[in-house]
Amino acid sequence: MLEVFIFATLNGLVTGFLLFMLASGLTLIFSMMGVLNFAHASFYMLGAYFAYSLSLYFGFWTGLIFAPLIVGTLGALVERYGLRKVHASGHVAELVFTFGLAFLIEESIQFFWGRDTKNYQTPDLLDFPLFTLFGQEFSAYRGFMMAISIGIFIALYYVLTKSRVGIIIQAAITHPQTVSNLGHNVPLIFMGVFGVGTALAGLAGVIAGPVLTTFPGMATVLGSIVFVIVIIGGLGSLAGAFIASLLIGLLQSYAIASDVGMPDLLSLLGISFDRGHPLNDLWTMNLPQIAPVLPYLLLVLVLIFRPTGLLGKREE
Amino acid sequence: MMALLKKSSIWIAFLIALLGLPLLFDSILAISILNQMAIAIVFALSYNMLLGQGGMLSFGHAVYFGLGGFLSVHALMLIEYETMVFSILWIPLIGGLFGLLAGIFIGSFSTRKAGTVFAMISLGIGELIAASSLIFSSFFGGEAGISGDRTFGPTFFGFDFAQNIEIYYVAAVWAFIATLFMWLFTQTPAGRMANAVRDNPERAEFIGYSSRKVRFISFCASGMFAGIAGGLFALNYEFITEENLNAATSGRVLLMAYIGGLGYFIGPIIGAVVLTLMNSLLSNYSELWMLYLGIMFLLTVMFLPRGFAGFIMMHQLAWVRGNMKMLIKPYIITGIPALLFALCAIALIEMSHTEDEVFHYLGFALNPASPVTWIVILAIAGGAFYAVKRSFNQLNDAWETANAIPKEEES
Amino acid sequence: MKKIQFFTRLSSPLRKLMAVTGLASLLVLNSTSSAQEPVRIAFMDPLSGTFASVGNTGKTILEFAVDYFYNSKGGILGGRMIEVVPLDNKQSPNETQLQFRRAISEEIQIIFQGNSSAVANTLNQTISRHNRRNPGQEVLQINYSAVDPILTEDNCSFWHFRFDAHANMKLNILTDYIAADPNIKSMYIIGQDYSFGQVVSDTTIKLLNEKRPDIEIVGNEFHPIGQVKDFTPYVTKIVSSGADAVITGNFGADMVSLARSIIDSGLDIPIYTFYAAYDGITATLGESGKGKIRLIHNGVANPLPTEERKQFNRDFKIAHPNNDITQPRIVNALQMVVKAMEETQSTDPYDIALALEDMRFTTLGGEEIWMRGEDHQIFQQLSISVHTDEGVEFDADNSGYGLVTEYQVPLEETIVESSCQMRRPRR
Amino acid sequence: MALLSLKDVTKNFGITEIIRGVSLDIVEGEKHAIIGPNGAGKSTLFHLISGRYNVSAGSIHFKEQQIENKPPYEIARMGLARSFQVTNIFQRMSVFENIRCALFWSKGYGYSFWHLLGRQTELNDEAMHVLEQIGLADKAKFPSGELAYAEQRALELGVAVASGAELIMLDEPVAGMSHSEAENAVELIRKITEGKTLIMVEHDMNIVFDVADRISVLVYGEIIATDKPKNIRANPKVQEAYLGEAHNA
Repeated sequence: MLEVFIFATLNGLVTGFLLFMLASGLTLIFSMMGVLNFAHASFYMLGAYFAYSLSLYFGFWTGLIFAPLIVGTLGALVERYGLRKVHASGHVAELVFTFGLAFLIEESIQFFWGRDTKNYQTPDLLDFPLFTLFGQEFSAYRGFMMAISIGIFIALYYVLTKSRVGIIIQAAITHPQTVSNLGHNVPLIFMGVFGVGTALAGLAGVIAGPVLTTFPGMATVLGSIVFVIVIIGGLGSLAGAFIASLLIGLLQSYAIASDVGMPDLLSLLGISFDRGHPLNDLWTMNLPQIAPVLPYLLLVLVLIFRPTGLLGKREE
Repeated sequence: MMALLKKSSIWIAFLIALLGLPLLFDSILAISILNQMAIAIVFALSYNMLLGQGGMLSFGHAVYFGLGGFLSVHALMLIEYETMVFSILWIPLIGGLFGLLAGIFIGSFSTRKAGTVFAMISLGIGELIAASSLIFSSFFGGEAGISGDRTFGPTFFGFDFAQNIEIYYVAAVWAFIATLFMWLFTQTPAGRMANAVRDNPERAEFIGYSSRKVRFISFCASGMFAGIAGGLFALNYEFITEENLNAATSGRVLLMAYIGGLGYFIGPIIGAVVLTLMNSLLSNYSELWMLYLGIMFLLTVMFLPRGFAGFIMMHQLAWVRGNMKMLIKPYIITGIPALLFALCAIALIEMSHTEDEVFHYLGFALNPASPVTWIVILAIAGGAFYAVKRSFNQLNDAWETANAIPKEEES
Repeated sequence: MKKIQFFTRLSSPLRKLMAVTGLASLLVLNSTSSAQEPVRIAFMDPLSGTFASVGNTGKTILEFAVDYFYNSKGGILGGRMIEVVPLDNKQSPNETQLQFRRAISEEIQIIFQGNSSAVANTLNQTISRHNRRNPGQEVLQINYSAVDPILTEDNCSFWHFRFDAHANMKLNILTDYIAADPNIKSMYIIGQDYSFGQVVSDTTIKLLNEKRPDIEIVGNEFHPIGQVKDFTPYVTKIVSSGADAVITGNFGADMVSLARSIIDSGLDIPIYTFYAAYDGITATLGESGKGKIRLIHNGVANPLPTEERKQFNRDFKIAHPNNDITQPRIVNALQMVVKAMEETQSTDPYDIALALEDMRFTTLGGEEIWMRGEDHQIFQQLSISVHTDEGVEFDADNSGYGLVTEYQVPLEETIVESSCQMRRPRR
Repeated sequence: MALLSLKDVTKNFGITEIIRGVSLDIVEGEKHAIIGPNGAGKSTLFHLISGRYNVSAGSIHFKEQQIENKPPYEIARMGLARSFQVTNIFQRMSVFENIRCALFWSKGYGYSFWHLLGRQTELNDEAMHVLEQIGLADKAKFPSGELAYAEQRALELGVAVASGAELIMLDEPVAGMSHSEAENAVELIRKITEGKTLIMVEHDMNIVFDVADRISVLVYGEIIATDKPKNIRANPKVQEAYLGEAHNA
């Protein structure tokens, strides 16, 4: 059981850190601009595809550096020429815009790259097991993913707390009105944050592509989970997003690793049902089966009992 | 009497249109599309009750549609096995009832707040119910769904509802009734307070209304009408699957209502009609139709923020002033090159995608391999773009003149 | 009153518009008019959306085969061309219903469909209902790939023919193969949480219990379809269970992700699958999957048995360099349907159905296959092939890797009983 | 007997005490003004009475019923109406609808979804009557969000008084208006609050002394004096704390 636990923790952390790379950008965008960016995970997918194409010609490392830059530029352009125009029509319009954008990005990817899964491979340099524990390998690439994510976290933390720009952004997250009153160039900040946020998502895509499979559905798989994280973490709180990312990563990982379910609970209580019982599906449900919906359950519970999220500083 | 007739003339026209359309478009496909439209209209209107009138952005509205549909199919099965015997005409009522029950249950905790909190709860609930529908397969039938047969109930004046056209008339009548009631709802104190709470929930409390309760009432009513739409779906297709309550369906209804125009009662109707048509017809012509749909959608959000209905209503002023004819010519002058540009763009996209040697487009055979084709189409597109750009200012001027306040009205 | 076919003639105003804009000068006018009305068959599968790559490949194969065997040789039934009408059902039961109505609206009476048993079941029910209510306008379902046994068992229909071996037939052979391997002492079953995944799980457990009671089922896992980001947590459980082999019914991205996670974890055990090839999967698995991934399928893989079959593959590759013959059973189905039409000189589904019953047919690969009349299930040899790059004449995804057959079972041994009680229409 | 009675009302946000033990009785029919320097807590006091904020301690009675910490809608239903310092109307609805909505509860419609508004002649006439009173009858169909500022303020007043509440609380009703607009507004206030109890917060001393029967002076969360206008003017404490300052400014 111990090895299952250790690996479940490692896997949970890898997923959690990856989710944080997406959630950090989304929190920044969401808190500052009030835009629920539905297309955020699509930028993640774009990152994977650009990196794949770059890796075919220049190798993995070039993709690692340039794909996020391309994605970030695209993001900034989308903000400048799309979102800003829609901004005047209100939040629902912005949201519907990103909704359509997500749809369009997915279709465009199918148009340019085709619909089948892409053979985007981990670099040879990292193609070895980092360590072997109880007969199971932990690949160096996963270690690398974790290192990059933690690096990003530290860098983000440093920039946001120590630099001037960071302090303005911090202020803009919690008090967006005040900052614009102070005479800062808010549109430029928005464009920058949107660009950086999408670039982070792109970077997440670059490093996740080889292990999580590069295919046109990869955005959909992650899309709403990232939302859930931002909301659970609480508006305006990067720390909240960080905690929520790890929480959800670990929660799902442990749920899959566990083997408990209703049958265990029932037998513990000494109750039994035969297979013909109308609620048989309920009595045979187990935790791994419902692992993917746990984040949503958590979301609903958090919102009912603590509408500001775990570390949220403000509502709406 | 005349006043009443005048007031209800638009409703009579609506009913005549609903019942008359199958006489005009009588192919099997057309009936199928009309059926979809009737369902989509009710569903989109019910969504507008939430978002357009009540200010509640929901990402999980399909839940009520789907639950209504599932219960309706179960009701069909009960009729089939003669556990209960009643005419299938009442099936949408069952859908509505369960939509209402689901609305009461979920609304009891989700309507406390509007805005992001509400939106996110609706997203979470939607995902939870969609996922549980796959887990509880004895009720929801897993990914294949459940199916019934609508012909086993008592016949209605000799009709057994085997044919889709018969069901269309059932759906049309129900769609009419539901639309009428949804409109009437907007004319009641509860409906008006829903608008008030949308605009300013705080102030609503100071004139004696609990915002939460106002939202709750709209929410339940909206769930009920979504359930009726689900019941109509069940009658039409005689089956229902998990797809009908998942996020994609919720997203589609949001698009319909939004593209049509949230601020107007007729908006979602337009949205439902347009999207259903596009969904059914575009896919006939190109496998890239989803790409076009995405582009069109983004353009709509960017340039017609109040939807199609908003675009039409924009002309109200010019119409009232009798200046519409001033706009016709500029519209044509800008419209034709714009259309040409769009057609060229489509040609280029299709040509870069096709693997065929000859690409048939609008009755022409194009050669995608030849640079000449590309250059010519690009040139036409460029010319068209230039023409649009040049004529756009004239259009703008014409618009200004048409809407300008005449001298004597200025005070 | 003039009947308005508005919905199908939408393009004519546009056509006129193009004509007046002067484009006509440089373009050749299109002329596809033929003397006789074509025989129209629908190909209904996902052509857009997540699952589109499989559907589009199938469409390409069908269209190529139609051209290769018939249209280029003067058509069928004395000069009638075959026209393939693609209908995009997005692999959704809902959309299937809509597309079915489109098909009957265009008076199409033969529908090829393969992907997803849920869709096949919906279509089967819809067709039965439609045929019962509209005598004289019947529609025939040519199922080339949906393998839920129920389609030729409890839910069998006179109007449905299956040209692929169903899951239980395949599992019967696969478990024979596993049972013959003394190294396998324990087995891990993992699959998508839906009907096919459950069939694979239930049947595997049942058959292995009969054939090798000593093999321990150390895991029986279902995961939600298309929602798993990362399969590593599942693989952790496989590793810790100490399984000697894995069996899975996964397809698409779920298949690739699972296989790669297993291989990445350093686990060197065989993975038995149904759908782990083509459409990018073979290329993605590449070197790492070599010798580990095995597939059960009907017909043959490398080496292809006859020169005709090889030539067909080569010609296909020339016409469609980026596609592969992933499902030769589409070709078999087409050939058998056409044979039935020629035999009866009719395109009426009822006549075709009668002629198809108990038809024996020699495929391009030289094997004889049999459509059983009692349940409309095809029987042909089944193969187990391995993912490798050695001895691969026809690779997949242009990757150099492909399938090489390791084990074959002749038609007679694949026959299983059916519980089908078919309701036959009266004419 | 006091219509509204505050007893030792206290409100703190975190550790900051904004209202520090306010006691005040408002007699039925009086016109009462609350004045005080910026940040004295006038608006907070309004929010406490009308139910927007919960009190930290103390009690508020309206018509001899305890109302502190009740939700705003329950207080409003008892006959206490208020306006806001920042215009707070239903922006996307027409002027007429704004007034009509304000009338619903007092006319007994509640949450009804079975009354068709087109047929409620009495209600509609009443709404038109209010519109005439506030001088917006000719703009009845106008979207309220597009009214001029002074008109919006008038509508704000209209929404507050439409329900026929016995106690009306106006938070800086003439703030931001030009001199002539303010004069009109004062006339309007006089007209529509006739025979009712009024509490208002206002900065313009001329208006306060013109309208009010009694004045309370709130400084740093405490009422330092409540008296007739002329006594307040003469009160040295008030002069020191507030008026002098204001006059010098």
